Amino acid sequence: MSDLKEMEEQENHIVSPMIYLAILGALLVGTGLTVWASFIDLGEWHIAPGLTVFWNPVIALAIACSKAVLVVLFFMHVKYSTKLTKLTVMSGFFLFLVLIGMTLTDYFSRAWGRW
Amino acid sequence: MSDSPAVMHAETADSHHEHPAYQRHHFESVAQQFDATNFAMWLFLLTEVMFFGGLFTAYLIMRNWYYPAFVEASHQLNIGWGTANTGVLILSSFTMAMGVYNAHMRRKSGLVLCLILTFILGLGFLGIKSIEYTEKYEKHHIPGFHYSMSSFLNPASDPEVHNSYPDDKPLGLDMARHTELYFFLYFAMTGMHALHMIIGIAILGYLIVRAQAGDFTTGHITYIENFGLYWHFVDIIWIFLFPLLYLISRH
Amino acid sequence: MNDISPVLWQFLVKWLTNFALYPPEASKIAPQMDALYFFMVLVSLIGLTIVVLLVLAFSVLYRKDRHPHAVQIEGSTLLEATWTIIPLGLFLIMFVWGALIYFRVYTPPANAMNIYIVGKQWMWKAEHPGGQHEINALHIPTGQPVQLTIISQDVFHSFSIPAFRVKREAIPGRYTTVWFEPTTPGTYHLFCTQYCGTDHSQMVGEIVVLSPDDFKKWLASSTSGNSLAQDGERLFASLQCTTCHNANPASRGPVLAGIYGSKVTLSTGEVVTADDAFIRESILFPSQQISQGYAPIMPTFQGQISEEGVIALVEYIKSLDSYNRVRQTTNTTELLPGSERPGPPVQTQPAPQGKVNQ
Amino acid sequence: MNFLSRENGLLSWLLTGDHKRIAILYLISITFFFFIGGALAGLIRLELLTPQSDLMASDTYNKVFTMHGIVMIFLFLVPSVPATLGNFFIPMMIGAKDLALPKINLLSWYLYVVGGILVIYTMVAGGVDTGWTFTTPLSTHYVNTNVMSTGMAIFIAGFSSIFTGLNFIVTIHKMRCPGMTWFRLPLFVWANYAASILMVLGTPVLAITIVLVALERKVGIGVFDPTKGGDPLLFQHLFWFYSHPAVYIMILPGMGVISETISTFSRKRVFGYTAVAFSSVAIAVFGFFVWAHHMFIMGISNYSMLVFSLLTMLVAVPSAIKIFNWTFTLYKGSITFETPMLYSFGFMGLFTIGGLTGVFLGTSGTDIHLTETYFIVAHFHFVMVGGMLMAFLAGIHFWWPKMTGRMYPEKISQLAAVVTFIGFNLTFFPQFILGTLGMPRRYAAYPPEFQILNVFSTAGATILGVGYLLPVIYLVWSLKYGEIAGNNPWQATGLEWQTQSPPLTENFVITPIMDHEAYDYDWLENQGVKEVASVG
Ligand code: HEA
Ligand code: HEA
Ligand code: HEC
Ligand code: CUA
Ligand SMILES: [Cu+2]
Repeated sequence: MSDLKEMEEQENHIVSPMIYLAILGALLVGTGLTVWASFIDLGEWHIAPGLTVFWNPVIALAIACSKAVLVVLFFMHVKYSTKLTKLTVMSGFFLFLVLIGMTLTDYFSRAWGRW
Repeated sequence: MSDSPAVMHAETADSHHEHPAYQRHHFESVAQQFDATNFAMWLFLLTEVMFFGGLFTAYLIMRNWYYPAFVEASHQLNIGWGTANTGVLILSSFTMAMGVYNAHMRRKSGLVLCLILTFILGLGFLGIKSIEYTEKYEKHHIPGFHYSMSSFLNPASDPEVHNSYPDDKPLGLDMARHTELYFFLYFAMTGMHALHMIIGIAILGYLIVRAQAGDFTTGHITYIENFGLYWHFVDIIWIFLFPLLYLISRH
Repeated sequence: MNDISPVLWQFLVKWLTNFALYPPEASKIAPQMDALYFFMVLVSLIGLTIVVLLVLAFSVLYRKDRHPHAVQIEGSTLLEATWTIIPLGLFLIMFVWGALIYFRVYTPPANAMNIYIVGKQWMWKAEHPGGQHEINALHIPTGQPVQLTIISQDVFHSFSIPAFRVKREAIPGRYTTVWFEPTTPGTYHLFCTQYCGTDHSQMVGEIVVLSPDDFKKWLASSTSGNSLAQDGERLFASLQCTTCHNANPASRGPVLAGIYGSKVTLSTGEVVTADDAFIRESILFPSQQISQGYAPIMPTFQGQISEEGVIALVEYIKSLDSYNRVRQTTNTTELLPGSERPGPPVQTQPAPQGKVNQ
Repeated sequence: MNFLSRENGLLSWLLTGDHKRIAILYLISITFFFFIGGALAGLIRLELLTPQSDLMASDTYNKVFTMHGIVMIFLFLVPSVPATLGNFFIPMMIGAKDLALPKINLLSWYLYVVGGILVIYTMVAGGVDTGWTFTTPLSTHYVNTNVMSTGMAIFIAGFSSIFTGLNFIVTIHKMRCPGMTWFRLPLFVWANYAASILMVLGTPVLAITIVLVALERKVGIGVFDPTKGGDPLLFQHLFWFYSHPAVYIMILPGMGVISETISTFSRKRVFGYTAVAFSSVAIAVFGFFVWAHHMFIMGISNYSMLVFSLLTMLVAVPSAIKIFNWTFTLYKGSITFETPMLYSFGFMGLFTIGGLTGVFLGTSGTDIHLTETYFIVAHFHFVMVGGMLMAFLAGIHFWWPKMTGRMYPEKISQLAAVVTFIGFNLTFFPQFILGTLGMPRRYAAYPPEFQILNVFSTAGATILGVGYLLPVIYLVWSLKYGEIAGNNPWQATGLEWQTQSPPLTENFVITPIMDHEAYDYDWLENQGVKEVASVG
């Protein structure tokens, strides 16, 4: 009830097929890009002894994230949704990161790669 | 009965004003109904995110520990099939989105067409997946069932893969054992994903029948919209699974 | 009195003899732990008393027949702040204090005497460096820091000595450590505190704390003839480690003498300390970390050696400062004071092993 | 005519979409499981009467405490307040006709029942002896009892709780009546809202963990198996990622009840309404960041220990805020001591003790000595039994007149509350001392010097059992013989009290309009009975 105004806004917004088409294109390009990127060695970045960032997985995940964001924003209409929906999506994403992040830091700080 | 004038007959409460047949009695308006179910769907997707979150955590840890094993085991996957499947799934997401659009525009035939396309693409995805699974089965790469490490102890014994990845060195026995963990996670993650696809396809079948009957092109788009969310979500999971499982970097 | 009720009498006698409300303090860390514990008890009692007194007082003062009309009060930011900040402050004190003790319990001093503990369903095995084996018992001297390197052969167990206020999980596939310095001779409980299956409650034993002299006597009387390192040496030979690890410059594997505690550069460029965990890993999962300059040819010995065997090998490799000193390894566990490095506070932290000439 | 009498016949109950009927179904089922769990607790206490394992062999004992933990946690305490009182009253408190998703609500009850049946099957088939925490690799490779059926039961019951939580969140967001702003919501709604967040976001992690355990048992390899390169600690991380938030799922709704009862029986608006509301949310949010405090000695890194211990301290503060706000709600009130109020006082004292001893465990240093001993057993029974169960009983008594239209007998129920309080302390206080002395938990046999305290504990459990049987008897009795309650016997302010007792199927005749703050006793006094009706 209290969200009534926002509600109506959302219902009336219809995304045009052209946008869908553009997103489709972007997603397919993104897919091609990851596959291509996986075949070349993008090198690595030594921050400190024992602490190295490999670019390949970073790039792969970055592309995957962008694709996911496109799907969420346009196919799933979050761009045009209420604040509540946006907040819901963000909180899910956030807690997902907490689960992974806090668990992994335990492993990191236990001497990575070994028991 | 009771002592308060607040008590009236339940029948009074039942006498509704006019509203569309699909509006459930406890909602005040169609908008409220749509909004509530839509929000519920999002919350459900949150639980799905956390559900897969556990798997991703496990995967990331094991991948970092047993990197060589994971790399060589991932070479067993066919990037061609994987890419094709990603394409198929993205396409199905697109047709689904178009389906929602058609429902909004109240175009029945467009909606049905889109749903059928989505249905077919979904089946196509599962078809390709089953080809891949069969291959794993034939090579004894299903963890726990006569698992064979020979492709990793001696890459040359597996000429198909060895030709594409001539740099793969034989793994030590202890490392080769950990390829089983990779396949365990591979089957757990893609299997869980495939399960979601199967459920999705089953629901799609039901939606197609109802769309055909014209149920969703009179303004009642809740089901289509919410199912779309689910379908896109399953797509997103695959968008992450694909690079993580198939495209582990090589050097 | 007996004629009142024998049962009651029994009960009272038992009560009086057994009624201890607090466990003995038998290690150096115990009084420190108890200081924190009593601080927390005190804070809790004060907090609880405040709450209970207020509730009782308000109940009496403002009960309906005395105070028929409630006075509506919205709240008070000042009060909210008070009861946010005061408990928070107290909790933070506990946190810091507790963390200090935690670090103390799990960071062994460099001169601690090392004893290996293997947990399995449902017994504890202790292995002294002198080769004394014990089951469900541990003999240790007073006045000497003792470090336990603990591992489990099957499921989680937990090595708990309430009188020392220490406890450490025995984890399958991984060394953990804990240390303590016993202060009072006596016999204390040893419990397995992590639920580990059917006979979890039978996985108990005795911690026997002896005076240093008695301990020496005990060591001498319970020797098995071979020190742990000597056991390891035999194993090293019978598993044919020597085919690759020998003093021959052309040998395929690195020379292991002096490796313990040193920094090893891996083929990935990472530098790690060769501690117990590293050596264990090298034997069971050699591919996990390949030393720079070597081919990954070492076979895995997983499934061929028991955890005790691995411990013996580790102990042997530790003792290899140079090949010829190995022969001098003897049965006693006495330590030479002073040693090299206090390592980083990781779980499996090496304590340098002394070798003793008798 | 009311929701009970509207339709008759078993089918009208089993196919109902009415949140109130589903709440009653839940109430009956969780009471059933509480007594199963209680009977198992009785067996535990009997066995522990003597130091030897003489009543049962140790494997039987292990099964008994495992089933006790599983039944009590997953089939009783998690659904207790939310699925019964929450289900019944949240829609009424916010002026809605029903929960947003009535079918999902019914589904959630059915899932619960399936889970329950699987647990009963497990018991009949010989039980399971992993402990309720399912520690790997014990549960995956070393026991061959019914881990699979238990896992399935918990998986399914977990989805039941996800659906309940999901339903609550949607309802609270989307179904509030006109004028019902967030800060006019009763605190019970806030508390359940916070608990629902935990249910929705935490439970799926438990579900996937169970799936991985099941796969590992079936396939023989998995990510938790140390001999194959997996990490048993990973299981701990994933399990406690759910199970720590779960303890707040268990306590938050109870805290909601206490806010209602304390306010009603001192006839005062809850002191610091916003602070109490936000502290619920704070507990829910921070509750997600502290899980590794169950693993302090299990080999997490020192760094993690610091982070998780610190965050544990932070999460304890909002509970303290609540306790103090309730205490000051009494200040200048006009207090009466009906049964719900007695239980609430019990809650405040016992939860404070339980919570403060939780801080002992969250402090890493003392946790080394106290973990895995009876100190923990005492800690969690103080918060769960002394806290939540007391709150549940407070709530049941408080809302009984609304749910059934009948009053419970006041004198005997006050007696029951006192008996419970005494029995509880006798049972569980000695366990703190036992724990400090070092008695490990999950022991079928223990050194003889611990016997005396154990005898106290067993004696207390008997008293406690009586304390819990009494309400069942007199509440059932009151269904037929209790006084007619009237619409608002406590003169409470919530919207649920402004309609008839028992309520109509659609709760209100006309959708109410909320035009005052929550707990506005002045508003209530200024309303004539007739005007109340026009709101209701
Ligand atoms: C309802 C359930 C519930 C609740 C609410 C809590 C609440 C808390 N719990 Fe508890 N806990 C359990 C159920 C619960 N717990 C269970 C079941 C286990 C065992 C699981 C198993 O292993 O089987 C457990 C185990 C457990 C452990 C693990 C012990 C171990 O395994 O080693 C820890 C460690 O940190 C802990 C801490 C806490 C803390 C800090 C709180 C805090 O939230 C408490 C906050 C409350 C207060 C602090 C009281 C109010 C404060 C005041 C009134 C202020 C007083 C004034 C001053 C200080 C001035 N709990
Ligand atoms: C909601 C949660 C909850 C509740 C309410 C209780 C209630 C009780 N619990 Fe339980 N308990 C747990 C949750 C709970 N427990 C958990 C999670 C564990 C850990 C399990 C594990 O380690 O894995 C545990 C473990 C546990 C132990 C430790 C076992 C061990 O570690 O070895 C003990 C020991 O005293 C105990 C006792 C009790 C008692 C006396 C009650 C009393 O409050 C119960 C009182 C109720 C009654 C007595 C029922 C009254 C009815 C009757 C008497 C009628 C009986 C009917 C028939 C016989 C037909 N519990
Ligand atoms: C086939 C030859 C071979 C055998 C047999 C062998 N090793 Fe090795 N070992 C190696 C090689 C080569 C390395 C260096 C590469 C590496 O780290 O894996 C090595 C490394 C090690 C290391 C790590 C030291 C370092 O500097 O990295 C230890 C410890 C070790 N071996 C112990 C043993 C023990 C104990 C046995 C017998 C049970 C054994 N090895 C048997 C070849 C062998
Ligand atoms: Cu070993 Cu319990
Ligand atoms: Cu916890």
